[in-house]
Amino acid sequence: MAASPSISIAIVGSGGAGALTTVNFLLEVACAAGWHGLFTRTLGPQIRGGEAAGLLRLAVHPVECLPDQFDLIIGIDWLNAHRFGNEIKAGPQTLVISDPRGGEPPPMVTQSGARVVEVEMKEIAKSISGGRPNMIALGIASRLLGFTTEQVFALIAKQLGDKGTAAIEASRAGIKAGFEAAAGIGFEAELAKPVPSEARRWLLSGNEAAALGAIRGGVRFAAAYPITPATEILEWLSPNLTKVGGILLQAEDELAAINMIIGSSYGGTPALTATSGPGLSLMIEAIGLATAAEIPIVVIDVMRGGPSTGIPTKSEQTDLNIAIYGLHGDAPHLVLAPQSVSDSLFTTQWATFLAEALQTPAIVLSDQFMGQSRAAIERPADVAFIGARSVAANISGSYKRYALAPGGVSAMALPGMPGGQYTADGLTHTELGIPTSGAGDHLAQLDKRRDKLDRFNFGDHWASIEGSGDLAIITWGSLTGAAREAAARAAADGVNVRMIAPRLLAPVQPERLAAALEGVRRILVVEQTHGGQFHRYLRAHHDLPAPVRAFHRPGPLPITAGEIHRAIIDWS
Amino acid sequence: MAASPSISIAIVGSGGAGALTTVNFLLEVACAAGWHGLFTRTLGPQIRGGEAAGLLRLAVHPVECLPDQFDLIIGIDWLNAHRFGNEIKAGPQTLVISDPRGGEPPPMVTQSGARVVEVEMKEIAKSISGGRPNMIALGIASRLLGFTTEQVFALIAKQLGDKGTAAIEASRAGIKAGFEAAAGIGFEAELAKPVPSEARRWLLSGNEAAALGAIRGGVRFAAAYPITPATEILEWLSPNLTKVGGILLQAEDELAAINMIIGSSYGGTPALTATSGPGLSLMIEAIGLATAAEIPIVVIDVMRGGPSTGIPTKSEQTDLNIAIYGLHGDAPHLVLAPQSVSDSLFTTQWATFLAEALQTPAIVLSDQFMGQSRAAIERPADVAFIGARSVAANISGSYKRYALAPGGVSAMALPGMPGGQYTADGLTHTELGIPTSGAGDHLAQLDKRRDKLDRFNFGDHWASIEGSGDLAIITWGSLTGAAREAAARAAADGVNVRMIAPRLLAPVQPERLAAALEGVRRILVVEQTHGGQFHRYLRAHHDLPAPVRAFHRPGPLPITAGEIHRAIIDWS
Amino acid sequence: MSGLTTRLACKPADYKSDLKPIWCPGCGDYHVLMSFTRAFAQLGLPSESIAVVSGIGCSSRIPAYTNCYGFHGVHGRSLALAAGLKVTRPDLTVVVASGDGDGYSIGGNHFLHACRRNIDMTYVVMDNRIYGMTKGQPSPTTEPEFDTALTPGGTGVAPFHPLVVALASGANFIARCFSGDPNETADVLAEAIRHPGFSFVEILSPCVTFRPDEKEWKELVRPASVPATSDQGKAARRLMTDDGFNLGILYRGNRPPFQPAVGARDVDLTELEKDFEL
Amino acid sequence: MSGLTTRLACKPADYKSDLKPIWCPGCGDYHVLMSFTRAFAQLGLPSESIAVVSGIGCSSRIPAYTNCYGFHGVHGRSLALAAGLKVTRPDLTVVVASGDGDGYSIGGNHFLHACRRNIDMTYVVMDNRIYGMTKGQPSPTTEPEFDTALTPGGTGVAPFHPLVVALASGANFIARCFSGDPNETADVLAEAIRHPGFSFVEILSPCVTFRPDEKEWKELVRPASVPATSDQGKAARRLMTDDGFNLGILYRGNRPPFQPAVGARDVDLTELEKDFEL
Ligand SMILES: Cc1ncc(C[n+]2csc(CCOP(=O)(O)OP(=O)(O)O)c2C)c(N)n1
Ligand SMILES: Cc1ncc(C[n+]2csc(CCOP(=O)(O)OP(=O)(O)O)c2C)c(N)n1
Ligand code: SF4
Ligand code: SF4
Ligand SMILES: [Mg+2]
Ligand SMILES: [Mg+2]
Repeated sequence: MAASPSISIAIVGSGGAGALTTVNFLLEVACAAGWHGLFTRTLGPQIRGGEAAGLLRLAVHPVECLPDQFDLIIGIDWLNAHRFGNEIKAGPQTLVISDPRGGEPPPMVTQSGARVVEVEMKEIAKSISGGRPNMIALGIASRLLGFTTEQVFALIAKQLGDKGTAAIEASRAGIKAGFEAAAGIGFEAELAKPVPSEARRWLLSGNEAAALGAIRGGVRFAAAYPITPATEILEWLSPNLTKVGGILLQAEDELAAINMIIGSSYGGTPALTATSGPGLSLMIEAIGLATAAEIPIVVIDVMRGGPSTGIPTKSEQTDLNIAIYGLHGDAPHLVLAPQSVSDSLFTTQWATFLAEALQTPAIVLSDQFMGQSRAAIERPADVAFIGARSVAANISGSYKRYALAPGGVSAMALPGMPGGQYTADGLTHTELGIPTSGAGDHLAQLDKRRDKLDRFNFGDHWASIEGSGDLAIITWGSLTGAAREAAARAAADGVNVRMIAPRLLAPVQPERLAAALEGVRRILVVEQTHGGQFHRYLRAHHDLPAPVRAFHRPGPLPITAGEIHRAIIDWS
Repeated sequence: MAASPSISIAIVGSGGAGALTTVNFLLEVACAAGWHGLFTRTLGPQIRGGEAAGLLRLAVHPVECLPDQFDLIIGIDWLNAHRFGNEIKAGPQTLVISDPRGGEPPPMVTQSGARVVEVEMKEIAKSISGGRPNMIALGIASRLLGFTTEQVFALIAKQLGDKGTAAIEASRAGIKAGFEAAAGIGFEAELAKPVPSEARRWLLSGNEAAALGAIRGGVRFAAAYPITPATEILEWLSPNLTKVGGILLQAEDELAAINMIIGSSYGGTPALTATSGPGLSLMIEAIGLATAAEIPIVVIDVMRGGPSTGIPTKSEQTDLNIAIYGLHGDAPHLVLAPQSVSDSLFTTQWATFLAEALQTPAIVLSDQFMGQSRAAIERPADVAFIGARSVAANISGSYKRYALAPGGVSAMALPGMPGGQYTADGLTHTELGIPTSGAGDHLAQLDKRRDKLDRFNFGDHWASIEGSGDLAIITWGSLTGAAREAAARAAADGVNVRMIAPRLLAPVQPERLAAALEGVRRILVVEQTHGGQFHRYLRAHHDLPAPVRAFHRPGPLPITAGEIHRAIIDWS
Repeated sequence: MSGLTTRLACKPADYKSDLKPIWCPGCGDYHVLMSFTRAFAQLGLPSESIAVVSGIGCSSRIPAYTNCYGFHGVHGRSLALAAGLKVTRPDLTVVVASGDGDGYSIGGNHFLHACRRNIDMTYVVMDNRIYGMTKGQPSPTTEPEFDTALTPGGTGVAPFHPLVVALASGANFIARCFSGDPNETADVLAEAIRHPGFSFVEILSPCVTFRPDEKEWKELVRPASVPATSDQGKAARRLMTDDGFNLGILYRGNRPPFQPAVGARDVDLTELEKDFEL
Repeated sequence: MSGLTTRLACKPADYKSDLKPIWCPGCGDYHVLMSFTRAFAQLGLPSESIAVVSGIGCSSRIPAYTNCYGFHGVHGRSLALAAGLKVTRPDLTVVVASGDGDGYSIGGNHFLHACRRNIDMTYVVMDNRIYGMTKGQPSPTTEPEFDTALTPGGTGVAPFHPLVVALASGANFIARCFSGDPNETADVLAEAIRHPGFSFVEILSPCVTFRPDEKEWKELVRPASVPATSDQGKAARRLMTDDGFNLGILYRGNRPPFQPAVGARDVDLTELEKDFEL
């Protein structure tokens, strides 16, 4: 069998079995050897000790989505693994390594026709002083994937360096035993050789990438209220903001967090908070204030399953509506969505830049899948999008904070500037910022705030547009990777597909989308919602020039390239 | 000149001048004599002592909108009256009574070509012991409108009964002096004779009507956090709930208010809160909880100018987006909008009924104009919409709170019922209410909550549909009255117009709207927003079968029948 | 507390559901659950007459582990939800369960106002001085130097005094317990439920996963050396200066509970229309 | 307080804007405004170095009536907004203005946490024991029997003790003033602004429109009979038992203010990438 450009491995275990550590090691070994990879964790509801699985896809190219099914599944044990339901798909080509003392493999494995090979990982581990079954699994997986013990040992030395020689020795022995145990096991799949590249590569999560993007864009203050799956953004920012002269403040709740960043930004320091659906709900009132008072802020919403508390640890795209339409009154603002772990950096940086340039809130819609997956990526280029707010200079005469400037953006005085004193206000105000209920002022300021968004030239970054087929997929966010892969597969089938994924969701870009859709004869809208929010949003603002099919379903299972591919083929 | 079916009067004064009292008296006198009327106050930002104007339209039929311009304007004084801007339109047919010692009439008057007659109201009042200029104005207006002193005196006796004879005497003397002062003033307009009617009539505000509707629908608990222009709902409810065995609790904030009503309803007591945009924003998270946990609640949002604090005392329809789309996750729920002061009763009652029947939140979108105007209406009929929640009975075996019943509605156990113990939860749950992150359960419960709304037969109340022309106006809420009047005027011009005003905004009724639009060749969408929220909403969910024009503008000025009429004529 | 009409021969097990807690092995909250069921059994309350209301957090998962009616609401709002429930259903016994994050951080305002309002319910805060569920961020009771990923090197912010806040806001029954002593805790809970009006019980409940240091609490706690006072001034001073490890009922006042009279509901609604009639 | 570097010959008028207040004639808030400008003049602060932050209410309208930088935010959130401003701009003098509704009802949680956090700012609550702007509903400091349209016959709920709440939450400077004495109030405000860390000044400021009875306050207020204490226990007892009319600085502690060190910003961002490199 020919070497494959991508191979997928899942390692399953109950709490404390170390499945996630094992997968992380595998990823790092592969990356050190030049491959790319994407690592997604999936966990039970328990804080500690629940079932856990690590899903890993390795490839010769950057990986942006999970596979349709796995080539190799290792069950260190299967306690509660049935809870993963269909999350870890197996098929007749799948090799399953199972510890016979680890309970019954779940139906998703046994009913798949997969080949199951039993290895007594626990028993083998017992025979090693300090041995742990997950190191046996690491050894097995490494050998099956074609890594050498040296490669794995090098990583162990690096990662466990501070744990002492006994720990390292035990791990090495375990890995070695795993290599031996794997000796007789046939594994058809083979990963193609890595493509040599000069690019510097990083290994990070979408949440980390977004946080770095914010700092690159100019953010120097963050207010934090923890919430799954956004917390890592805040946790990464805390020490790193300090390094660059910034500050993170833990807030008592999201109402405080959002107001804190408004205060910071009012004072001239670009500011951010990160949250998920329930927290975004609580921020809505003050995001409206920032819109009316024209204070730039960045709010990252790492979406999870909804509604309400929903499924905190799983991904969905169902906060689109609230992000776009959630504010009371007419309150245009920016909504952007990164398209991959890597793009989380760019999009968050761009969002920060745009918020500052347009003096308005930017909501960045990331999601649990993108935010919490770790991926090997090529170091994103340094781009010039660094917050450039129009700040008032040499103020003389009466300062008009909300002057009706041509582009709609008026220069902002910062506290401390003599002569710039004004009161920022959520009340309808005059150009001077004085409260009014005059129809003329109200309309003028509404126009101003709309126009500054509508007339801004967002350039080509507004969307990823790929291919030129007459069947267009319109999708967004973390589904972009799966859609891209689906388009590639369709191309292999001879179906030429165009993919359009807006990175800028609001303000809408009707001319640009119309241009991107030119010549299209079928439009497939793909999103991960129950209600088809994105589809409705497109209809509301665009005259879609061809028949539309909406393919959408809710979480918690990620939408795969396979599903999208099928939707394409079914309509071809 | 022939008697007119409607006449409009505005009385303007600065704080304490009593302009609003005068207009209220006029309204009551007219109503006692059999006319209908609508009374709208317009105030400056001051809590006390600011400029004030009372706008009154009297007619032989129920009145649901303000006039394009006023027949009679009385300026007790004109201090700060320029702040009303274009709110009080005058024209060459307008008669203006102005006190020469009350300052200059504002440009809206002087530039209109109106006939200005000076009357020294203050001086006349001074000549009367305890005399007040507004009583002179009352006398003038009463005579010009054709009321007799007896009619006015009767009201004064009723209204000022408890103020003592001196006060009554002073008022009577003032009114009489006003009558005399008006003797020589020609006033062309004349109100047609009232149409005799057996109907019992009420005089009340939309806020009061909504509150009564809620009680009629079964509400017995309200949580209150004051906010303009919704406070009167809560203030009316407080003593009146007590009378019917209910309770109102003042909450510390809107976050508490919304959770209080969820608690009440969970316990089996239908519950309501009322707020405006900023408060609704704060309620969003918990409305999502009520959606997921299937707890019926009613939230009245009396819309005001937005975004943010906006213009608290003026009307707009700009909370449509947040009401429909504001929740995170996929969270279908009910959104309804009353169409007049009178309809506020019916729609709120129906909303309460629907919330209870469908076990979901209902948001009722009223607005400042409807909520705070006082109107004479015919007593609304008692309708059968009284909250009928499906409550579990004779529970045996394991109780499934979220059972997948055919209609999507499952019987609800109430605390106290043996065997019904369950935990209501905002986490994704099984039929039993147990938290889960299973894809199957998630989808099943999302389907359940969507289907119970989509499959319910809402009947004919979903919209007001009037006329059969091939030009359709689609509008909603308090603009219905103005649209109806515009349609009537267009009919008088020979243009046959159809008016469609959905009372049920969510869930959408695509088949019903399609049927209502049958044969239509032009669609005029009318709404009071800056961004065209309603138009976008229609586009998102309906295939509108004809070319559409969107006529929308923000507040604070109400959209008049004249404006809509012009939009019709321009397109005919 | 209400619903005391029926007394049965009740066992703690009657108040436990079959659901397996998601808690970590060794978590203090297991003992709190035990105290709940023991207190309910002690009081002989029919389980269907009890409502356990909570927010979000490890501690807030407790309702579903009881066999009572439960409400697992949104983060920080349990007291408000419970207020709406109790005033309309005074026949129920309402117990509100929270954590130091849920109750003192995001939920702080409702805490103030629940104390002030003095509706008859029992408020239990399982204080582990950490956000357990979100994996270890500091709460308002976390020591200033406690190191976390979100606040490397500590917050630098001193914890506040929830018991004094309760007193200042009007709470009438204030107690502190330790989860490690479920019998004593059950007794205090039972007493709190019996107390008419709002009762507040802080339970020190270790988070073994993110605060393994809290296993030492069992060495630090002690019964308060003086009996509960009913003098507000004294209580203020005492609670303000205690070290957080004195256990027992610490303050007990006698403000009457707030319960609006609920009148008859089968009245003629047309009465209400009188005001409007022309 | 910061921004003390420049001292000029300042007059109160330098700190007043031209905007005419929307307040009712006779409202206590006019005097509060006067005290603000006098305090600023006393301190000789450049008006552009002061930020006055508020929420929503009659009292919260004050920023625009000063000639300082102002923020009239949303209802109840001024302290949070001010926190974000002050930690990033420690050079500014930040004064937060609120009312009893804005600050104690909807804003109660931020009050707790601002006291706890102890960021250097001055918090002024104009307490008129009523919601003025929304025309007369009770606030957390309204007397239980005070009759309003929303609560006919009174709320039946006792007011709480904001000063004790502040103390329990960690406030380090606690004072009470009466708007009717703008000189004394200005002095206390100046002292509060000078105080490092969070300072809390409650100003009794009558609402002549909805609480005409409050005109009598001038007969009831008196300077506290004892000087400010720095003993928390003593302060707790004293504040818990006072009748709400003792004026002056009542508690003054010496907890250091919270101000995260702000480092240099012109650093090489590629430093941050190291963690990610393969
Ligand atoms: C609005 C909102 N913000 C944040 C969260 C995330 N969250 C869940 S539990 C929790 C903290 C819980 O801490 P605590 O109350 O101390 O409970 P513990 O887990 O320690 O028992 C947070 C912040 C949420 N669910 N909702
Ligand atoms: C979220 C929100 N809820 C309610 C309101 C309405 N509101 C405006 S001011 C106010 C109360 C103000 O009371 P207080 O702070 O005591 O100020 P005062 O007017 O008495 O000075 C309320 C409830 C609002 N603006 N925003
Ligand atoms: S994380 Fe802590 S609080 Fe949560 S269950 Fe585990 S031990 Fe208990
Ligand atoms: S209503 Fe009261 S608080 Fe508001 S301005 Fe008037 S007197 Fe002052
Ligand atoms: Mg905790
Ligand atoms: Mg007040």
